[in-house]
Amino acid sequence: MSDVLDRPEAGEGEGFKSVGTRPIRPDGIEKVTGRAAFGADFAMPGMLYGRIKRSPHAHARIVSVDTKKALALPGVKAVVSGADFPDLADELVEGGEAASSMRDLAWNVMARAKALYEGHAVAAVAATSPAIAEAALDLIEVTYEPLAHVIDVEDAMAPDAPLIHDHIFTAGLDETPKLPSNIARKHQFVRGDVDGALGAADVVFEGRYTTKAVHQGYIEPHACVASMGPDGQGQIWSSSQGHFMVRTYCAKVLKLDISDLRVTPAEIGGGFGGKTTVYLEPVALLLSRIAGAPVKLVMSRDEVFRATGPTSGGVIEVKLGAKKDGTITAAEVTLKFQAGAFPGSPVGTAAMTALACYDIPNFRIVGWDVVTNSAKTAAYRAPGAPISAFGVESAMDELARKLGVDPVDLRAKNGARDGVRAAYGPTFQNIGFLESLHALKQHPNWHANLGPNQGRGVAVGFWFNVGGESTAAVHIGEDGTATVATGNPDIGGSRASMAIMAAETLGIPVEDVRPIVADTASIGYSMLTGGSRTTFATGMAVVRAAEKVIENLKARAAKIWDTTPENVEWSAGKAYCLDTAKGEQKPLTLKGLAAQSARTGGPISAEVSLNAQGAGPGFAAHMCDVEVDPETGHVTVLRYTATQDVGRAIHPSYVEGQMQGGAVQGIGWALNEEYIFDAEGRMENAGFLDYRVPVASDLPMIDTVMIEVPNPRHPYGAKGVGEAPIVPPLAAVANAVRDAIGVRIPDLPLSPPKIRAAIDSKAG
Amino acid sequence: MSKIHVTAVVNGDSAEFLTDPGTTLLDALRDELGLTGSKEGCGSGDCGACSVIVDGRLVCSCLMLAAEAEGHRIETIEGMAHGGDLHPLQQKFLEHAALQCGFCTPGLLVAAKALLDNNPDPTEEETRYWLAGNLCRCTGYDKIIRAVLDAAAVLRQERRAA
Amino acid sequence: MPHVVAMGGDVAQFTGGQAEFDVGAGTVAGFLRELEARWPGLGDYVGARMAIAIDGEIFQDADGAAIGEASEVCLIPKIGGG
Amino acid sequence: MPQFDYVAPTTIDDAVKALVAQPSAKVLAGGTDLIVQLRSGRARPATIVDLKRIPGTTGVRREADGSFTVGAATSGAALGEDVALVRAWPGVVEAANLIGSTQVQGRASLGGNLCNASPAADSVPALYAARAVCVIVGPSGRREAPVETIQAGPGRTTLQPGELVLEFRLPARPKRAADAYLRLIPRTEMDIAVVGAGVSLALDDAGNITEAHVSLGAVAPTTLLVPAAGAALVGGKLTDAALEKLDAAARAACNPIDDKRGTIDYRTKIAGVLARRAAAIAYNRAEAR
Repeated sequence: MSDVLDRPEAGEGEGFKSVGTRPIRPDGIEKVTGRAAFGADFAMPGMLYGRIKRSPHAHARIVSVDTKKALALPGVKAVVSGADFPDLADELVEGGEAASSMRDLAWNVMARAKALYEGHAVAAVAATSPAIAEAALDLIEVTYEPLAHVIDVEDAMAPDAPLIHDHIFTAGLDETPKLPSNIARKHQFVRGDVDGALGAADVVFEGRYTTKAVHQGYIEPHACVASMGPDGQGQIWSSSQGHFMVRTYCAKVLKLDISDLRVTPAEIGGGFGGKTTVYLEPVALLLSRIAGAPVKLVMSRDEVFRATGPTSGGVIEVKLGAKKDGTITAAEVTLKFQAGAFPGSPVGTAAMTALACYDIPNFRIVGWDVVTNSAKTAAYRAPGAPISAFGVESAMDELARKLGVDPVDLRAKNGARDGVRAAYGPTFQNIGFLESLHALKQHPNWHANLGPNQGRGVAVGFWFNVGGESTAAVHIGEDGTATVATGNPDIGGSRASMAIMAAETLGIPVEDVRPIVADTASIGYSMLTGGSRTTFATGMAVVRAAEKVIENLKARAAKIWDTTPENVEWSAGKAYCLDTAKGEQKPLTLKGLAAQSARTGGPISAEVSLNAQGAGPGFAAHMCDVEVDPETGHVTVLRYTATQDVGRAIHPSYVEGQMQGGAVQGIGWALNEEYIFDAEGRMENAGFLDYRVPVASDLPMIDTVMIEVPNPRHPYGAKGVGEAPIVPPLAAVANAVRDAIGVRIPDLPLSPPKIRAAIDSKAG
Repeated sequence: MSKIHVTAVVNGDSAEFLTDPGTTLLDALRDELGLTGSKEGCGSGDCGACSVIVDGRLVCSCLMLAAEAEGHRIETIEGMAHGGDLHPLQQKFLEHAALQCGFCTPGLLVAAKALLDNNPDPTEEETRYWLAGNLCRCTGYDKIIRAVLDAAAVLRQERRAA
Repeated sequence: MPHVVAMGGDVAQFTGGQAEFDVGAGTVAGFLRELEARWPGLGDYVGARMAIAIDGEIFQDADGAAIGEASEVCLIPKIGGG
Repeated sequence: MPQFDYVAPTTIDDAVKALVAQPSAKVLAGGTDLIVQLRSGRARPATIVDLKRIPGTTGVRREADGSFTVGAATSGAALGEDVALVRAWPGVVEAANLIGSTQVQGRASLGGNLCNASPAADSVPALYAARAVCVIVGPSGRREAPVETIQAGPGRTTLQPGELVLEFRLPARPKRAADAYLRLIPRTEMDIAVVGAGVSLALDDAGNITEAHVSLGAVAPTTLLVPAAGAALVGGKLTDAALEKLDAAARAACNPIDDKRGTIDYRTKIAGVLARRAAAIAYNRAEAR
């Protein structure tokens, strides 16, 4: 079942006609008939097929790469390795989900000097057929000098750990250390006197929790086609979360001019943050430039697991101090995150979100960003937040038990509300955290009875949501229908929300609006689809562009009525003449004005570029019921309830979809998903057989409750909704298992062997 | 390794193509016949994005050699709608917003059609187990299951009417 | 005077440990210039790497944003997302 | 994928000739294991011999004596549709129907599952418990062999060069007899068995167990037939005491490994649990007859 609280039905309340309705998505038919073209579906005449050779070692010096034999193979048109890529300075560039070092990015795209993880690209070929490219890979002779490797985050922090980079000197300390280490950065958020408050607390609970690296698990492997002519003009067709990001990063990695690159977005088969950077595109472009023909590169699932994503495995240490009455007076949180081969784990956002749901006067949050011999971590839905929330929300559950209070009441008593200064700095306004929490208790599932071996767990989560740069264009056709162009790939139905917001603003039926995703040469710059920003920020650009069109339409009507635009009112898709001197004038419809556009000044269109501020934060509260088979340790999820402050739901079905999808990714993270490495640091489960994402039969329906606390900074009150729902599930599931078996398992995933062992240890 | 000549019936039409022995049915459909609606998500039969129906049986086209298709009847996502008329499953997937990115959707639709062809009135549990071989990472399956059960009801009504 | 609180520990590297201070600027652009003048490198660093919360609301890359006489300015690491 | 020749003979003789002609040749039944191995390069045969065009390799025959002959390349889905087979050998069918997804069911076969020689193969423990016999053809003609003589170790069989498994024979069932198969996986579908257990029972009219066969998967280099576990059940009803003896005998037979799918300790414990549960299901099925 699915509920919406506090939302007037469409047409009521705010009087919306389109916002809050559930039209069929404009790109729907393409996608249910198999016509939609994803990354690997694109082909060009004369196209070559590329393959990438990857390091079998977790850490090795690359002594030599000999490509002669491969080049000699008939049908091979180009071979590249690290030496063929320009060396870059350590320059930070915006573009992806966060600023990245271009030197690190380029090194990740193609290894030089050292291979830093198993699966690290060391060379690539382009040939006239996939089979020849495959054969050529075996002919590339790479000589390695294997080095000691380290993957576990605490092992990597040890003074005697194998050093992965000799240029990393821990940042964020009061003074920069003299010696390099694998610890790239310390993040710290402090307020009040945490040690004093812990000392004075009536009750203190302390816990240590761990999570394993997990992959975003999008079903579409990375794929692209790149073509570069002798004139240095390049084109790329690829599936990513941001084609402008692809353009920026390719230009940097290959030292090209932005204007020489044109990137056309394919449909994207899932990303969840994992497609906010480049892996294949610069390689394909370089191969194409050398071969003089378009080159297609498509990853296998094995390559996706070994060489892309994942998010960090982490250690979360939590200490909570409270008064007998349940007031939490102090919190200390220490986070240690695997960054993978280069600095930049999401430990910073994990630290900032760790206590964001609560109002705690004294705290110290410390985060450590640690490089390891594993694939460079990429953003994964609310990067870092699920990991710190797993620790904090597990500890909150234990604290509630220690205090003997209801876990929802404990969270509500200490919960964030308007006017509370968040642990990461700003002061909350217009947030719906407490409403989301209370909605759990109002849900029928709260009253469902639990049988033997069954348990219930509750947890909450926070995500900032961001705004940022977006562009949108609205073009009115001669027949009065509208085209809306944006620069954001549609990863989960955003075309539908763009069409709804344009239709609502123009006052026309949503069916009269055709939204498209334009290439980098056809629309202004737009930050990528991520950070739960598209409906908020790009939606704002769409509304502003539609408003500009309306101003234009009013001017056209004024011309026709021979009056001033101030005397024209736009309402429900029609222009009304307010100039009484002109007598009774029939309103002019958009259709009518469009038909006369040539005579009133030419085509009617507007493009707006902006940098959206005022994104409203998202809060989610989840409740999970499980049954544990005490003999096998197998967990069955019986019921799952997700509530969330969603701002205003523009297309409620896709908001529910975000809540349900995020919850299920979190359930997989909690129960079965993990990167497993052998003693040599090679991934043992690089496929969907043994990297176990949830399947349909693992799950019940995911019940959702949308709490609508509109964001006053968005024309229709939208807040980001995509990320908050993956934050609570790890702890919600773990707390439910704890409730069912009577013993806490602090280490994810909660696989059957671990649970059986815990049950046995309890039995003694 | 000479090429093999294959004749099969694809979406009701006779189709002929030449294939290497090592080419999968999925690659032949996508590269030889231009039917790119079937997707490769894993290449090992673990994700179901390449699902097609062969002689009435649901299979992963990435786990079948193209040469094995000789003389068989193959149904892909491209054959599911009749001209402009969507199959009730396609219609219900749209109405229920049962897709987000849409990459797993063709395989899920083909698998769901195979279910309803065999079992016009499946329970939620039967539907979930039948579709367990079709991974979706976006939706959490909720809306997919609802769409399939709803489409089943529509098809039962159509049958009664006919 | 607007009061500044720096979160995350980065600013301390430039200010020699100082995490709270007052400024005179009335816009983000002027604020960044003032930081650069007082602690060379900090203005550029904040401009490139940090978000600025003015009276509770986060601004990223918003040089034009106004800072009131009594505003609280909070410096926080830039936020991305998945 | 590596290069190879593909042949689809229509007679047993041609199939055997093709296998003899090319020692590295591999037999293709449902292909759900073989094609994955070809793609990953783990298998690099010069020739693939597709069995499915040979009469008798697919389909289920009920013989006059009540026994069944099952073509080695018959898909799991086809087995599930054979009402008589499902009634006589519910455990064998449910085991075959646990191999992979619905899609895999459309192709995966008993012959492929046995000859792939994975210790975790789902259908093999059920075939062991059922005392199934393979019909093998090869250069030296046709022979029959108990199914438990085929697996030699992970990925290895005792089949001689040029030999292939053509079909399986499942014996006729006494009036009150039934079998069952259970496996443990972390999810509810799509995983390789961490442990599997097959049990086949026959009862007298009083409900005493007169015959019992127990087999285990994924707890040793090959599937195990565990006579001691069967013996633990014979002679009386399915009492708690008998189940305890069964549990202990099953655990005693285990020689598993620690790997990404399970630990030695866990696999051993679960072998006992699943043996008990499968025995209970088989007993209830038999009693209901």
